[in-house]
Amino acid sequence: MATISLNTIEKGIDTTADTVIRNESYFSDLDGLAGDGDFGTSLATGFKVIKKDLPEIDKPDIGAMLLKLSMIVSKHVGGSSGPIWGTGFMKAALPSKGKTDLSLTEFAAMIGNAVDGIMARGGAQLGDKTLLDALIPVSEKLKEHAASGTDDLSAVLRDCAEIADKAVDETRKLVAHRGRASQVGERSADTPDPGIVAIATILADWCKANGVDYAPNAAEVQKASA
Amino acid sequence: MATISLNTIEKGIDTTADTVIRNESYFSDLDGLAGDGDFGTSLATGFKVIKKDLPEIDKPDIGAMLLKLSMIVSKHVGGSSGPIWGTGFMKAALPSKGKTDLSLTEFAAMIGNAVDGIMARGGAQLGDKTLLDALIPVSEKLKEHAASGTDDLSAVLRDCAEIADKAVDETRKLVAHRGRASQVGERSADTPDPGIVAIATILADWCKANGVDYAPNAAEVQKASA
Amino acid sequence: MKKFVNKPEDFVPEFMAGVLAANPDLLEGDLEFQMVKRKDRPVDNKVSIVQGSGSGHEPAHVMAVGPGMLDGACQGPVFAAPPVDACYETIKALATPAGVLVLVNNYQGDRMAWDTAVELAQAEDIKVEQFWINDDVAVKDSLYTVGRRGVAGNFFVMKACGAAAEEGKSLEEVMAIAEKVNNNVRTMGVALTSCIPPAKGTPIFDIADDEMEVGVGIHGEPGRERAKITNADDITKTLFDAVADDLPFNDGDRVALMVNGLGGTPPAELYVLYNKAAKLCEERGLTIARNYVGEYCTSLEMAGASITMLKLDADLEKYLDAPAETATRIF
Amino acid sequence: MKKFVNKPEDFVPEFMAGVLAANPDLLEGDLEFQMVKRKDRPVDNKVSIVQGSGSGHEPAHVMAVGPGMLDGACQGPVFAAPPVDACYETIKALATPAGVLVLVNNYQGDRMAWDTAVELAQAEDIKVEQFWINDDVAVKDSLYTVGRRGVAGNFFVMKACGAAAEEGKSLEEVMAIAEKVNNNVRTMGVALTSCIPPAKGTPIFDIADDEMEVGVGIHGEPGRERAKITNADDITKTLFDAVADDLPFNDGDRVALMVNGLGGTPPAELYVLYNKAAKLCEERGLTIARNYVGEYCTSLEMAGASITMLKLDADLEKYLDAPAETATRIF
Ligand SMILES: Nc1ncnc2c1ncn2[C@@H]1O[C@H](COP(=O)(O)OP(=O)(O)O)[C@@H](O)[C@H]1O
Ligand SMILES: Nc1ncnc2c1ncn2[C@@H]1O[C@H](COP(=O)(O)OP(=O)(O)O)[C@@H](O)[C@H]1O
Ligand SMILES: [Mg+2]
Ligand SMILES: [Mg+2]
Ligand SMILES: [Mg+2]
Ligand SMILES: [Mg+2]
Repeated sequence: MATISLNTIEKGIDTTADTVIRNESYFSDLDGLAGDGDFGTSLATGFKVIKKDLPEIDKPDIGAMLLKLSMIVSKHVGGSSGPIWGTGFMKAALPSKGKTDLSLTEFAAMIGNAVDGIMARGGAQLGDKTLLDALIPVSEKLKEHAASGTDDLSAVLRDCAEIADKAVDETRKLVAHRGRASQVGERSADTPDPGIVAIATILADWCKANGVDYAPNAAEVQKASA
Repeated sequence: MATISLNTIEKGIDTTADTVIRNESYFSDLDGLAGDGDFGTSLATGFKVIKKDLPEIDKPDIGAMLLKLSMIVSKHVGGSSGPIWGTGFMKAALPSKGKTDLSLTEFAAMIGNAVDGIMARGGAQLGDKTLLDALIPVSEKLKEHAASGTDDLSAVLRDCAEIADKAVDETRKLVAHRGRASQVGERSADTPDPGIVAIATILADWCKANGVDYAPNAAEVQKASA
Repeated sequence: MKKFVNKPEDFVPEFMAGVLAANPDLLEGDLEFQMVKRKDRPVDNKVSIVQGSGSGHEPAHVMAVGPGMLDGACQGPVFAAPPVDACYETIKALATPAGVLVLVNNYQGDRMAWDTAVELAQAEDIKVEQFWINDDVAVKDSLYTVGRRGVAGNFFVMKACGAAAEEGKSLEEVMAIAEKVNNNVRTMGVALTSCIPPAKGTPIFDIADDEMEVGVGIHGEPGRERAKITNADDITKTLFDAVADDLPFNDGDRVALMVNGLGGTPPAELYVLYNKAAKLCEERGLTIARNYVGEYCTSLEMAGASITMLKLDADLEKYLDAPAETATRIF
Repeated sequence: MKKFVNKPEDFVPEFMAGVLAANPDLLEGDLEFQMVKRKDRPVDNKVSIVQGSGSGHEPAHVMAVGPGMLDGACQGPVFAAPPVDACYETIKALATPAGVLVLVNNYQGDRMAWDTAVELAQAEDIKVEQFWINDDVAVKDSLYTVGRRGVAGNFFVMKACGAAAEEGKSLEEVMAIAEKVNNNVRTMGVALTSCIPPAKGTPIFDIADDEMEVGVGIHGEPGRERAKITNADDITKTLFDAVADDLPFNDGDRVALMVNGLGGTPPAELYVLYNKAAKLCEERGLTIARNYVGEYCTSLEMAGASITMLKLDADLEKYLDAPAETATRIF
């Protein structure tokens, strides 16, 4: 059965750091449309530290590595993204404690735990126009694939990237209910949510890094992915 | 030798009350030209009480009567006029304590003491464009007449009224250095000082009340005297 | 900008440096984390009370540190939650075997930051709990918030918990007291003007010369209505009735009454409001056991005020009466 | 008008009623004379300290009444001297065989009113003396004044005299202490905005969005110059140097340092100023023995601040350290 190794996850994190750092000003610009324009900078500040520290940090197991990343994010990322992404990493760390390889079922459970943690942390639901509108369907898709017993991880990744990509356009018309963008009420309709764009871009970049062929549809994801 | 009785002074105070009460709004209007427009109201508030209480208050001697009036003025007159007129009455009261009749010399000394008290209280000098510009020459003229030994009190009163009347026009061009009018600096030039107008009007009305023939010159005094 | 500011980004660290400089015997701090703590705390046998939220509400929060009040506090940027690491380091700095109680004003940003920090600390076996304060009756839910907002009633939660902790109460007992105060305290505010966050440089909302925002939040969030300014007595009655009807407070109750200035309103005006509020208490048969008039929870230089009322029992009254000391003092 | 006011003419009696209502155990008053006094004073063997001046400077003057501070005070209308009879009744209400000391801020209106009242009282054999406070270094003479103005330094004269009187010092001894404080205290202020007296309804002076009035008086009197607003550190240095050079204060001196808010400036900004002022003290080798940051002498809702510094000796330091209590309090 196909497993996902510590090393694969580490490379995924590194790719994520590249995505976030490259899009520092673009993600902030997107946040500026309806929010307070700090999303790109906040996230990049944390991922610059991750990019630098990742090679050196102790990695006895996946959980330990993710917990360390959680601490870095909590320490260096401001705004809502600090608690949200920090919580994501922390909650992902718990079920992967002591493990250096994850089955797809375990990986899906890990992501599911992170998603639950983010929902509990910020109180957002599906449809509130936050990154959860990408993460929740991705998490469901992962569970589905895990249940099917598939070994084709490339197909799984492609599916996830596609679902997140779709969420950008599907949520564009919604009004934000959480985070600073919620303060402008109706004015947030017709702007893409930067958090969803970020998730979709990260997944698109993961496809590329892993040789999986996927061309994003949403204009913002096309622009943001390498 | 001619003396000035308690009764004469009491009648003079009563006449003064009529003058002040009648001119309540006019004196305030004059204060409004360069000051804060409260002079007429402040003074009238006190003299309404005097008008009402004067017949009833204990009058064992001139000093006692004036001290009582001083208390009424201090209690009821606001702004600078409270301390100034209150001090005038109080300082007049001291040398007339125990007396029911005053020689002209004693009367002049009493007024002189009031003037000194007002100068000490407010720090104003001759030429600062305050009621002292009327009171100081009046006080000097009284001393002059007293020294001459005259018995013609009507002539003395006429002289005093004339001197105060002249002060209105002589000081018109000056800039006020004391009281609220001093805050507008140059803007106070070309307006008459309401305190000087009041003193001149009171003296003009005393002339009339005592059958002394005097027609005031200054436009404001003409308007204000009965 | 009619403010005393150097570089806007230095505003918070500089005012905090001023607070530390003015209280060298009482306080020490770690400005890397915008944190201030009692010099003589933590101690093993006492629950630590901590708090932290956006800046611009002084004396809340770092200026409320002192014996009988907070053991420590950290601040975020003006009107923004403190970063998770500041919250985490504050918990760690005040950690004791007796435990740490974090009093969180109920705003989404603050809740998320403290939630995360508390979990991080718990993961390291630090004994810590949090309690959410939500005394603002103005709106059930609003921008920035998840449920009712925590505003000036905050002071009473800190005061009672601070006194209870000083008495040696356990973490669970102190939490129960926080809950009792929160259940019995209500606040509503009104803004006459907006305020200017230094980094923004412009007012956070527009308001006409003859308008007021009734039920305003301490970050300028909209309240119940935008109305014409009326006289002080009418405004007091509007705030007071909203507060008094909400619990409700009943004839015969003993209460603590606070008139809190939002930053730009001078002392004399607050006493005009207190004068009316005290009469309204009397009309309802409420006895004012203790009163508070001044600045407890501000919104930068906003002109405005809030009224807070706490229903007392013998316990709470004892805790309010207990001695306390903070960075804010007169003499 | 962005103010909490009912009828403008009721503003002063209503805020005073609020002060009395908020301090039923400490104070009693006679609102006919806009007077407030300690409930437990006068007593035969203690000198009474009283003060009175225009309203709009709260907590000065009626809110400074309490043990170790004033025994009584009366207020005039906003920015206008109290009437003579209020002064007289205040002296009479606090008269004791030990005597009454009236601390008068040096303005012509206040001086005339108290002068007259003191003479009236002396004529009735009441033992009473007055002392004129003039700590403002901004201008030697100005509108409204006869010589330098009395401003926030007032607090230190009240505090030291209050403590000395409490100690049982004689009227002559307390006067000597007033003189010592006044000789050693200096203040300068700056205004960023004007203020609106309720009865006037409009600002007392015009000032552009980028301007400040350096050396402003507490009734908005012009100061040394109308300048462009600079940053907090520069403004602090301007005020501080004017104060520190005037006495002058010397290397090695122990001082009390006050940053006083004029009414519309929030606590955080005052601590930004204190942070810089404390550094300037250090540069001059001055040791801050005691500090004061808050509102002590306001100008209605004016945005602005003043810096006051008092050169200490062992005696004055003891008097500042002595316990005191007023209507203004935190808990
Ligand atoms: N309560 C929440 N739960 C989950 N995601 C959220 C929440 N609030 C905001 N977000 C996500 O965070 C993004 C904004 O992040 P950031 O700009 O750092 O936060 P802030 O809104 O505090 O400025 C949004 O685009 C949204 O996707
Ligand atoms: N220091 C002073 N000494 C003598 N008279 C004064 C003084 N200041 C003002 N006055 C007189 O008082 C009059 C104004 O009185 P009033 O309006 O009651 O006082 P204020 O100037 O305080 O409003 C002036 O016209 C002037 O004649
Ligand atoms: Mg943002
Ligand atoms: Mg933000
Ligand atoms: Mg006048
Ligand atoms: Mg006047």
